Amino acid sequence: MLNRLVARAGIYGILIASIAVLSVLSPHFLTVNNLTNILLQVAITTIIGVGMTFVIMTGGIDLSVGSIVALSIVVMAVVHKALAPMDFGIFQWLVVIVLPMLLALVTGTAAGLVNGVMVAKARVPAFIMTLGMMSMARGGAYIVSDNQTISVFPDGLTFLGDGRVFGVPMLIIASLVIVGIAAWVLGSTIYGRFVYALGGNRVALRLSGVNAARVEMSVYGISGLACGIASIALLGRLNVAQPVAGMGYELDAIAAVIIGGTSIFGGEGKVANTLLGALLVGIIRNGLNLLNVSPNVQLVVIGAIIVAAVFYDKLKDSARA
Amino acid sequence: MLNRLVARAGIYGILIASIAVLSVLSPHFLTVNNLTNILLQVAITTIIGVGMTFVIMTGGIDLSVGSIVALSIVVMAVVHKALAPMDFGIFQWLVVIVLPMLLALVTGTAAGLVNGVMVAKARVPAFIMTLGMMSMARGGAYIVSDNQTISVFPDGLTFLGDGRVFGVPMLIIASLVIVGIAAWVLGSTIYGRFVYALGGNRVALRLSGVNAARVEMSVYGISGLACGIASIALLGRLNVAQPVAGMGYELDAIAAVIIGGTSIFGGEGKVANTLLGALLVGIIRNGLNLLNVSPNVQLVVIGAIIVAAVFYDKLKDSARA
Amino acid sequence: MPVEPGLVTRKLGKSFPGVRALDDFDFVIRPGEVHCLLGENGAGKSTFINILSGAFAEYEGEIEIDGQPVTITTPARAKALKIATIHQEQCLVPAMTVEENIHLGDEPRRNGFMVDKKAARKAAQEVLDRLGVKIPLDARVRNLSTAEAQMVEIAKALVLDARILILDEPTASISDRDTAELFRIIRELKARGTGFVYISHRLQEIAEIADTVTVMRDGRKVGELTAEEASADRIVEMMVGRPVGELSAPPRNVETDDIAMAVSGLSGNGVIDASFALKRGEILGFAGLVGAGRTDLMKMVFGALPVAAGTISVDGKDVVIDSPRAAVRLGIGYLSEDRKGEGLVLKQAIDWNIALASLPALSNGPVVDRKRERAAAEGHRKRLSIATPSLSKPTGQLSGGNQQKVVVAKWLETGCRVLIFDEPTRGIDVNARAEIHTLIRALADKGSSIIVVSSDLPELIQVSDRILAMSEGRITGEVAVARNARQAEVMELMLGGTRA
Amino acid sequence: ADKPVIAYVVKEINPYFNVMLAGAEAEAEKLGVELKTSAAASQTAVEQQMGIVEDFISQNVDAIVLAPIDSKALVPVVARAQKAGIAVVNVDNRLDADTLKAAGIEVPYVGVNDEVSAYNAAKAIVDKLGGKGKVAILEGIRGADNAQARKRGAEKAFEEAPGIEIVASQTANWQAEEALNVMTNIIQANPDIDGVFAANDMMSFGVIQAIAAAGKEGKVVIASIDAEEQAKANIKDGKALATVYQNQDAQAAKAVSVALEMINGATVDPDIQVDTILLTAADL
Ligand SMILES: Nc1ncnc2c1ncn2[C@@H]1O[C@H](COP(=O)(O)OP(=O)(O)OP(=O)(O)O)[C@@H](O)[C@H]1O
Ligand SMILES: Nc1ncnc2c1ncn2[C@@H]1O[C@H](COP(=O)(O)OP(=O)(O)OP(=O)(O)O)[C@@H](O)[C@H]1O
Ligand SMILES: [Mg+2]
Ligand SMILES: [Mg+2]
Repeated sequence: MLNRLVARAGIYGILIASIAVLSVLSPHFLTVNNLTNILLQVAITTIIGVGMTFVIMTGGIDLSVGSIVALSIVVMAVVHKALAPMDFGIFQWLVVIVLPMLLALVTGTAAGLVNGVMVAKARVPAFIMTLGMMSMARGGAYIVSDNQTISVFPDGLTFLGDGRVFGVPMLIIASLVIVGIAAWVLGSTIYGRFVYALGGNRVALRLSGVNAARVEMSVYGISGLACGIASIALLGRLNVAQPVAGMGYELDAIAAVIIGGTSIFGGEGKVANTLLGALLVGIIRNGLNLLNVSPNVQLVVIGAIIVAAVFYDKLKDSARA
Repeated sequence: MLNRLVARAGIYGILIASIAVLSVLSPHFLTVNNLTNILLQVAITTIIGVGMTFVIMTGGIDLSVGSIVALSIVVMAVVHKALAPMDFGIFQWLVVIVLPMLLALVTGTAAGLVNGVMVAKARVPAFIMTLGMMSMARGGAYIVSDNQTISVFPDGLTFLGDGRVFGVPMLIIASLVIVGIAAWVLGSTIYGRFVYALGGNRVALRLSGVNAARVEMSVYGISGLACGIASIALLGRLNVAQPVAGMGYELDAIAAVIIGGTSIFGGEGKVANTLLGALLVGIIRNGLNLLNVSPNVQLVVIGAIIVAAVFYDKLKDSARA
Repeated sequence: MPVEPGLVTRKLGKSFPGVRALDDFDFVIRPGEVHCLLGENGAGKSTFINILSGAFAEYEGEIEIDGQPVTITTPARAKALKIATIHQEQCLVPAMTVEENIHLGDEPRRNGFMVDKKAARKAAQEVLDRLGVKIPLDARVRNLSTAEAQMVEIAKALVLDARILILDEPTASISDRDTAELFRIIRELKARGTGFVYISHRLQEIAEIADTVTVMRDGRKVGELTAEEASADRIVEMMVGRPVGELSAPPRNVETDDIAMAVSGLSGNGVIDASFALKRGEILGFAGLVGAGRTDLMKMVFGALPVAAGTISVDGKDVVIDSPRAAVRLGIGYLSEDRKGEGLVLKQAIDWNIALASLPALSNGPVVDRKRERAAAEGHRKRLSIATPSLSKPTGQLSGGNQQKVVVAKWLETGCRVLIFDEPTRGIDVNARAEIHTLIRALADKGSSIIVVSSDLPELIQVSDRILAMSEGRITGEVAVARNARQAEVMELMLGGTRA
Repeated sequence: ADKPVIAYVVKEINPYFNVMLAGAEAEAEKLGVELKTSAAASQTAVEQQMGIVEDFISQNVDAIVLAPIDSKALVPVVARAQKAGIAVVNVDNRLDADTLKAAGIEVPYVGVNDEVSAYNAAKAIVDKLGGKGKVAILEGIRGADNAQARKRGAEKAFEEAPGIEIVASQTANWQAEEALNVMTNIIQANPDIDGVFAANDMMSFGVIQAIAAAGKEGKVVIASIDAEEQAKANIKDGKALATVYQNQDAQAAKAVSVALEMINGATVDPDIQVDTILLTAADL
């Protein structure tokens, strides 16, 4: 009965359900403060998940996101630390704050495009290319940072991750805006249609006179850009830059995308649901912490809930049919 | 020129090439002793890779292998430690040595079949189901072992991982035999045909009057069984059983499969090449250690070589065409 | 010398490993003319049009348009030259909607990079109306029947309003009524000066629509005829390379009441209360328009689609068929109308595919017997004249018609006692088609019972002993004594009229 | 009256932190406070650990004892906790002084000095080898604070002895199996290796297997850190030379009692060092 209801509602239903249950179980759960925390905790996964959605939509995958975040964050930090002591007069702010951020974005996008070129042009399977990049970018991060944790940054650099606008954390706003933009691109632009078509039937797209390779290349660039943004956010949130940053992000992001209902084989999906996917995992983790469930049991419960969630989401489809 | 040559030879060529290079760079590389070490170091990845090949062949994926290894190994260890003190007379050996091993196999296979049922019957995407199992089995391993490292086991239990037959490490023999059997099953049996067909065109298989769901289920069972075997080997190799065992195995195994040329989308591939894929990575790692290359640089080099290898392997196809 | 208007190709050539698919090929597409291209399966027709549509990056020879030399190495280039193509293998994105598919590649734009959804819907609806098909714009293509998808394919080509329109077997899987609509539009466009390349294996269509006919064999041009000269026999002779006798076989009469399979009150998937009995050794034809429900009915009988109500009995015993496996075990086989999506594993070899449904019979215990497999496949290759250098070639590299032959072979190999053929000769050349008809009859004579679903009425009338017509999910009536059944009679039933 | 609530957050669940949590629970029992424990999924999940602390802040527990995965990254959230009026005690991995200063907060620290522990373990090797020989270092996850501290300590001890040569320094990411493979390869390149410092016990298990497999039992001196039961057993059996007992249960007990004092408004010693104990066969 409840099943059927949840089933029809799909991922939304499961979100509501778990929120309801947790509110009952823990008095601390349904507080503005706590909900803000959750949104903060999932923001970075969401941002990376958005880029990942583009990639998976085309039938690809990007395992290198975590390492690219690490590479971007240390590049940004090292450059900042190198420039900060110098004096650039009125350009000070521009050179010391804006430039490093731009470099983070450039680094991320560049690494992503390398993935893209190798996958789209050299036809290296996405899994291998991004696995290789995962290793290379991580090594790069260690080398650039000389294995050191770099820390304490001025407000300008940390604003995205740590700042607030009218009391609302900037990071939450940013992640929602990014989801919005992505949804618009995929839903309303011609490029968006090409992304869907690429995943749905590459040959058809090509024979329709579209440069499929270029589209494929671009989605990895987008994923890399998302990593660049995420690295800026992470630097703000932690106020440190570490070469070990972002380990395991790939699984979190991919999970968010697929829990959100995007097919791993490409061609279908909604970027907005990626946000829900990330939220679901975040809410469960948060709830289990509030309930002080033993870490061991937490692992079991989280695993079970992720599976159950996707299972119910499938029920919905059959319920519709 | 060399490119073209390597290209035609594909993965084999790359193996030969890297062996040649490393033999020149390090006097220690091309010694029976060292080559034995390499085979030992890749044996477990190979065994798991064989199971993974079945899964990927059907277009699926199994992220839970590492955790299943951990669960199996601690189950085996805990049961052994519990029974060892007791006296079972002439059955002592059977109960204290054989039973725990069987339980490891049963645990692995059971966990795999759970994956299989949920993927094949409940239609939960393989990525999510096995991601969930990755978390659940890991939690289970912590719980069963109470987070403790369990250690020192009798020769009987460690034979597979540590024993030798006529001077040849048992584990090497075992891994090669397993590859052989798998190659025969996939290459010559009806079941093998069904596995390929499932990955190639599920509907066509179903409309040919085959119970596709059962085939799909079985491959995850096989992957789980492989993990069970791997756990026995690992226990022998380390002579300790830890709940943290097997972390990251999934990437190693999948990489071996895909470097071996199996398509991540299923339907084509050769299990023998999975061995080569595992070997390639193992050889590079070993070589870089011998040369005492800085771990940071190692990451970059390994990543680059994996990509290059697969890229050249692709060239071969086009070279043929 | 005066430049020829339209598109001219000179010494066009293309090779694939082991095959010279196209060789020294000259062809002319004149404005306002329908130029039919005929040839046996594997003759090189699709290869030729693939070159014109930019599907190949490399080819030999020259192409001229209005005297200007051009090179067409990408689909985009072809489009720029206003050449539109309907490919033989459906080129739609299953997960996307009808509207999205129709516009894929040149969506109506709004301020640069956005899709003008209003305009897109309007344009798509217009073209569908022009074709007189009722398919919801938001329906996902994967939920359409093969025939409906084919109509979308046609619509997709029409929106481009190209100056040269290439149709590779557009009618292979659509009903006569849709074909009529298509021809009406072709004539319309002809009048406006569009030039056509038209490929089909249905000779009666040629007579109807062709202005010029070019016949090819083994990648080479055999000859060019005017519509007048192009009599069926002449064409077939040129295609095959030798005179071919009368194709239609003598009527057969099934003098038995021995029922092989009986279906009663079957409902579900849009099929309503379908009942029919299939006699042993009978060939039962099913006629119907697009979406009449024939495929869905057959899929239910075969256990591939869930059944809402109704019973099935085989050899008089009631049976439960809840999966294709159950059906095959009862000796029922079903050849899908969608060879690519439901019939073949394209990456795998030809013999591999032929054996897929009969492996237990071709194996010793669990081990497949390669020799027997080979032998079996070799037999079918000869009988169905499957054109390929080797049986170990990936099936995906075969020409469309030869792929279809492989699926047919696969089901012949099973030796099922009840065989359901859904559009069995889709895309198969006249000669092979006759061959398959003969095979079907031979099977029936040996006591197998056969159902043939076809949207090609003459074919049905030729091959069946009895024809059932379906309309909107219901069986609307039956026409006995196949050979002298009048087309009009069946048509009437297909359109929904019932008769006692 | 409801007991004060203390949250105890460690890096990850493993034998080492298990002992620590046990110590914490025992002390909590004794002092009659409610203890809530939690851990991140892995030694690199900085963000997740931040989330855990944030979650405890929203539960407004009375005090948080934190073993930070990263010495700098956790400072902001600690500051947030203090702003929320929660007493915070830093245990195990010391929060970075400059970062704390920059954040304008002070946090009492209870713990041990990893660099010293590593120095002592490595020193034991040097002494055993009589100040000359070839040694290797197996590092933890690169970039992790304690991994670097332990590496520094070991290098210090080795470099002090002119006769000692570090022939290889590789990472096995704290893992036993990786240690087995890496060590096997190192022995391959340096058959005459005399000593190995493994940054944690778990890696020493792999090292021991590698040495056994190379048929060099007893020919190579091994020292590590953490004093896991199995490590002690290995020392007893002469498979290893020494390990360092980080006294983590004592650290935990101390941290909990300090937390309670803070809750009760007492001022506490900002830097409480707990001694580590080098364990050799003699001590067991
Ligand atoms: N991609 C390919 N790779 C290899 N061989 C191919 C490929 N495409 C076509 N061929 C071969 O080229 C020849 C001509 O194929 P083509 O598809 O042009 O025939 P066709 O005239 O269209 O036949 P049909 O009437 O069955 O569609 C056939 O022998 C086919 O096997
Ligand atoms: N896979 C499917 N999912 C949803 N609806 C379908 C599917 N296949 C067919 N239909 C719908 O069911 C109705 C019957 O389709 P069916 O294919 O049985 O018709 P048909 O008589 O075989 O005609 P044709 O096969 O020539 O299209 C059609 O309206 C079609 O749109
Ligand atoms: Mg063709
Ligand atoms: Mg049909």
